[in-house]
Amino acid sequence: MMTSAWTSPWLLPLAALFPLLLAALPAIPALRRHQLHLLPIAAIPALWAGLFVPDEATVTLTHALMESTWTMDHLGRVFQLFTAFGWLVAGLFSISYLRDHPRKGPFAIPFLLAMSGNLLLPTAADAVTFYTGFGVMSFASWGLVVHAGTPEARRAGRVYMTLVLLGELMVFPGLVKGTLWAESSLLSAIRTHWTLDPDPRFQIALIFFGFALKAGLFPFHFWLPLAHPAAPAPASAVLSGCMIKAGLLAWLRLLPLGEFAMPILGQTITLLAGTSMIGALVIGLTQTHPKALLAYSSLSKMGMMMLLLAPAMIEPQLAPAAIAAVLVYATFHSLHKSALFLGTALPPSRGKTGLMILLCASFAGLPFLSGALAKTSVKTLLDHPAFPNGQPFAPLFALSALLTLLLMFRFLLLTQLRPSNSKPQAPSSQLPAPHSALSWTLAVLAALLFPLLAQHFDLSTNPGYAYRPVTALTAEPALWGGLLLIAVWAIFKPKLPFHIPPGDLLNLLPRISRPWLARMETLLEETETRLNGAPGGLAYLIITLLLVGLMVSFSALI
Amino acid sequence: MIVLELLSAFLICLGIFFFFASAVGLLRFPDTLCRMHALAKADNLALGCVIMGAMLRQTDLYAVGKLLLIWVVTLLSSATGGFLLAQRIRRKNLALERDI
Amino acid sequence: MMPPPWLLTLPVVLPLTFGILTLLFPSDWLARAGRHGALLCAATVVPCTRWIWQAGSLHQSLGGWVAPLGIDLYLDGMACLFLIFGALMGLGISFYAAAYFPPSPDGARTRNDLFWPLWFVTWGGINSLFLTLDLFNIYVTLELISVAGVGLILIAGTPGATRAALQYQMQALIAGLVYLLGVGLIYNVVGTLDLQLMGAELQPGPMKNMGMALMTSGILIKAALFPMHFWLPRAHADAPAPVSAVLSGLVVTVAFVILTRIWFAGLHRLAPFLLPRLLGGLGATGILWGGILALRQTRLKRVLAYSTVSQIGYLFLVFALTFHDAPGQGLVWTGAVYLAISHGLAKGAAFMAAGYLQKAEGSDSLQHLRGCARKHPVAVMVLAVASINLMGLPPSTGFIGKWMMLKASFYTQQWMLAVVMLGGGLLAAAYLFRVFEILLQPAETEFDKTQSDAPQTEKKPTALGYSPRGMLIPAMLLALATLVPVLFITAPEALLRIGAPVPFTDFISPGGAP
Amino acid sequence: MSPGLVFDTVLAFSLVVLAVITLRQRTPGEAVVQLMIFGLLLALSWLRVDAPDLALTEAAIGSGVTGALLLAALRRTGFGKPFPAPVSAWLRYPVTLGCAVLGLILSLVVMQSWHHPAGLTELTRQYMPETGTENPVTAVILNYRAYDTLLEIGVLLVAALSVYTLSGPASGTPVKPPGPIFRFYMRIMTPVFWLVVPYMVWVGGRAPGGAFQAGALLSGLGALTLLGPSPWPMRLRRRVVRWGLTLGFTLFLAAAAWMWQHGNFLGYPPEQAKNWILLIEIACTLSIGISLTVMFAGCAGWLHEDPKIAPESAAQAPKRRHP
Repeated sequence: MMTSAWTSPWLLPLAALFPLLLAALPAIPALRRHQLHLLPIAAIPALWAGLFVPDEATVTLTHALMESTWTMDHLGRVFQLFTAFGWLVAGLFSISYLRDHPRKGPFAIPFLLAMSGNLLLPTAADAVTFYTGFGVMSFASWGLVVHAGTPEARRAGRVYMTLVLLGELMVFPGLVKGTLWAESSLLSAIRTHWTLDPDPRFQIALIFFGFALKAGLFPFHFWLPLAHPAAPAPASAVLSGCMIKAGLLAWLRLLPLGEFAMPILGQTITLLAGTSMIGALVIGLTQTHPKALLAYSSLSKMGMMMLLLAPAMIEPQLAPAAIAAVLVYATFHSLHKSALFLGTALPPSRGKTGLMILLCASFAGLPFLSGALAKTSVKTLLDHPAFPNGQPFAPLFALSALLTLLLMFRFLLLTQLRPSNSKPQAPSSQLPAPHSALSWTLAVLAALLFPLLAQHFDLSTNPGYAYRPVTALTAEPALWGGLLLIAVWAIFKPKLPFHIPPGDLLNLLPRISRPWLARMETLLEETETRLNGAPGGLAYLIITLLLVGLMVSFSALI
Repeated sequence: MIVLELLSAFLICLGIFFFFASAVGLLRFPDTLCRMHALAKADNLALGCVIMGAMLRQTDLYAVGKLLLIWVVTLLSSATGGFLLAQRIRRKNLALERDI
Repeated sequence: MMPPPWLLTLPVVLPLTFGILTLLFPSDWLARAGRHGALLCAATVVPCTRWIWQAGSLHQSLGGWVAPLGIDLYLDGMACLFLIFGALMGLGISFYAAAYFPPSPDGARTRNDLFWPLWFVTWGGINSLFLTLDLFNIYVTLELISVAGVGLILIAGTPGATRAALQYQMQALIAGLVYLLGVGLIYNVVGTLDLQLMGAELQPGPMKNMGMALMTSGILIKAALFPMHFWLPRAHADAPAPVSAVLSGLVVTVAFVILTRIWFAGLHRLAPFLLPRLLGGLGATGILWGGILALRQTRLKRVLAYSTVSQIGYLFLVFALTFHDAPGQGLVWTGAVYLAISHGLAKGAAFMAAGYLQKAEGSDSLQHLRGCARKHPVAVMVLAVASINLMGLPPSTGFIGKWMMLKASFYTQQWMLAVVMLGGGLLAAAYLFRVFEILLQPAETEFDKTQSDAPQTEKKPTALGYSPRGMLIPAMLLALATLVPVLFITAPEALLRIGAPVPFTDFISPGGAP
Repeated sequence: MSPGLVFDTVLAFSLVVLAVITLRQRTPGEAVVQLMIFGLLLALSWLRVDAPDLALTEAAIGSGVTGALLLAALRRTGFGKPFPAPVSAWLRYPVTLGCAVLGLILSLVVMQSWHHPAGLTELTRQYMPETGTENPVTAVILNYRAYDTLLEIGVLLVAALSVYTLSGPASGTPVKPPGPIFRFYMRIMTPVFWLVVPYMVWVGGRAPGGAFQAGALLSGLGALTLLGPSPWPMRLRRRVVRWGLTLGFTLFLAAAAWMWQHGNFLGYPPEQAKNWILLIEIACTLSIGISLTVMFAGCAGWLHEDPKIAPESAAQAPKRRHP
């Protein structure tokens, strides 16, 4: 590619900041009516940059953010492309979806801000920029979660915010400590300098779990099933399709994968991710809200990706293969989830039902569709000669595939086959508005054409990766078992034995601590009121005595 | 000279005695009007004695004049102040109040 | 190159002059005079910055009497940076106040008119404090600022404000006297009031140490460090909004600047290692204490006032994190300066937005402000930008300051401080998001008038009596100013290094990037 | 034990006792009277350490003016009303103990390592010829450390303004017409004040005296006039009062800035220094006197600000009704 203004590395920061710039435009009254049209436009430069800026293109802004650095590499490109695409599609979709909504402004601005933050991530090469993007994205998407303003949305927002903050709290010191020892804030430097740190385990754990909150790892996952049903469909699409992958990107950039072995962390993650992968599917099956169901599916898939990374922590040799597999799976998942979430908001029609079935089949990994491709990449990793104990993993993945199939079936039941059950938050008109139709078609096309895209963008770095339809058909016990189960279900229509409300674990949280906390707060407030009077004077006297005593005794010692 | 010194010392001692007496009066007298009496004693008599004693020790006429001025001004102020206080007490009918 | 004789005194003289002029001008000129005066006063920073950029730090002796006998003003990078900060705040506050205080209908002077002279005198005093090196002069100027602060709070005219002003006055008196006692002891030993000359004599002694302890103790009340913060919430919350911005944004920062000066001029060499721990511990407690109490407030300005209590705590961590000859203390100090400046700007902007909401809605009770984001989106945006700073989130200057301090706490292995710093950020986020959740609530369905705990007036709107745009634009600009250094972070850092009181060495090896 | 030491000990002891007594009064009125006595004793102790300037200032401002201001303020709130909430015993004892310990440490430290200040006395003397004054205190106040004094004058101005902000529409009771004796007193004392005030200003160049003492005296005259048969200062135009208030500060500031042309802020050329100092002293005396008088009037509730001034809350825009 020739280097020109169109492929200049400066496009990387500019593309990420473009949505931020557009976010200021609704301040102009004339533009306020058309602010939704800004949403898809905002993602175009990033898509362009992902397509045309060459590898190794680097730009450093010396004065900004303590030497902000941006680099394009393969990993970044893949993330940049599916992220930008996800935002583009969701933006396009929202034009008609929110056209008659009274709260356009409160949607467009957080949407653009979150987009800007998310688009910063793939090409950000230093810790400060990365953390900035992550923070902007996380906090701005609070606005998306609470957009509906209902009590459920507010509760979801509170839970989301708590977890985001906890995540930031863990990530921040981890990054700072990393830069301390790397003597540079470049992510690559941090990644390679963990060994210099006398005790890196703690920081690595901080970084891992900090980003795991965003990615919805098992004990911290409950914000997702609360947030997705509450948020508008395009917001759910980007939350699940793009933003949830940010944690993944952070791990790939920061964790010393392939540098040294971290057996304890690796085993912990295996355990948690395994629980996440299977548990989310089980709970997801009991959901009645299609978007909550999809949220659990996302949780399961994120758990799966973590499960793919965990062996690489135990066995550094595996890292390249694991990363390649995760990359394929992440892209696949992003494209599908965007399309699925947007699909829930479309009014029912015959064409839509067909496409939805196709999409679900693909997502469930039925042969000859893009899901099969993603699944094969996982299998290739499991077959890797260095994989320590691949065999116990295989049944787990098979179980996951089976449950996914069931889950997708249930999703179809909830949305398409039994439309009375579905509660799409659709606009008043029954015909799909042109923007949503176009956007959804784009999303579905991209999801179904994933194999072509993967080939074009060189995702097949995994040497063992191949598209093997025949094996898929024959050697898939999960597939056949799943279809069998579906058939049984279709015939007997059993009632679900139980229903777990979204946000499972959160509902179990004990409320015993509440009165205790309240009492402590009251005590604190009483003390504060007292401090305002004479006891404040006493406090001051004590401090002065302490100061004087310390200083004078020190001088007497010398 | 000796006579002047002795006289001056005597006057100052006398003044101090009156100061003491008026202090005792200020503390012991029952109400404000009586206390005012004690105060006036201090201002007029005690201060007067002390100032006269001090005047006898001065060689500079200028300083004597200043001392005299101090006494005169104090007399004036104390008289006026006492009057105002008494007037206030009378107006407010507070003559029997035990404290200021 | 000779510096012009007015270089360091003009930033003091010009605000004082405008203080006099605004007292003498007729009432209907005041808003305009305030705005133009602010522009002129802020412009005095330009020659100072130019000078320091070209020729480095500068001493100027007042009256031609050199330091031990007379008073020295000293311009170094820190002073210059804080002067710029003061100029920004001054511009914002003046323009805001010009829109905030309604013009009196018939041109008669009102109590509000006294804002201008008091504010300009405060500004002059603050500039003087940034520049002075003289211990006694610090005392006089602190008194000037405090007395003016009392008058400024009283402008509100409510009984609550009067009580708050009285308390403010009492703490100022006590703090001033304790400080003065310390100055006296030090003067007896050292025989000079000049900070730098005093710092040159490093031998600890009972008298000198006692003096230092008393001076520190006096400044601690002024800075409202926990548990000496008790006067702050009322004073800052009950004052009119521009005054809250002055007190919370500028005046508290000044106390910190003075303590930094004294600290690095020699206190840190005289002090036992427990003293920085004590200050750091109090700061840490203050962070948590202020944060938790801010969570429980029912009025927006109270939340912001307690947030100030919390944020001051961060500044005092710098004393725990720098110790004599430790590497990286320059970095910590830079971080603290960034935090102080970003907090000042953000808190100023936040109080301005709160004042706007209070005016527009008739009360700053949170219950009352429920769902007002729809009506006043810009004010809420201002609050949001300021909140980014208060929480220490990227891309704000506060974030960079926190980053630097966190790094130092890791290096010096003061884990507790790191935990508290992070916990303080969490608390800040908690109390601010609580506010936003209330402001952003879509409909007033849950609005219950009986629950509102602030007095409400039930008059029909006739004329606004204030200019929304005039209030919100300065607030927005101040809030955005906190984000600007992030884009040009090398400039303030280079400025700070000029004549810095601390050595700038990096943690592990010299020359590494921060 | 020399008589001087005995006297000092008694003085120090009575200061402490008086302070405690002042603190233990039940009503503000009594406390103010005790405070004034305390101020007089304090002035005496300044005299004992050879600081007649400070003694004068302490007597005039610390005891006299402050007492008058407090008494005037009590006119509005009531002399005999007891203090609202007495401090409970469990607090009083630790506070007393803490103060005692602090005082003990302070006195131990001071007694142990006090040496005659290595201060600037020599330097002050050395440069006296260039200052244009013969009184070292005036030299320090208006020459070496004139910047501090400039700001102090600012403090007074600001304090007067603060009293202005405090004086709301609620005014105190009007002054009752004074009796013939008071009128007579006024007639005699007014010329005396007019004589003494300029003397104080003028003497400041050589001996204890100067703007602060003279200003305090002037405010005494002001207070008398306010109490007298024709309180003409109250009838002055507000603008005139404002000019008077700022006069000292303005002139001082202008003089300081004027010296920029000689190369130094506040650096009077030695040959003109005397004139400048005198000019500044006169202006400051007037302003100090006026501002203290204004405070007196304000504390007594006699400053009638425009009754139209409403407190902040009422000046706000009316609340709009929520739907």
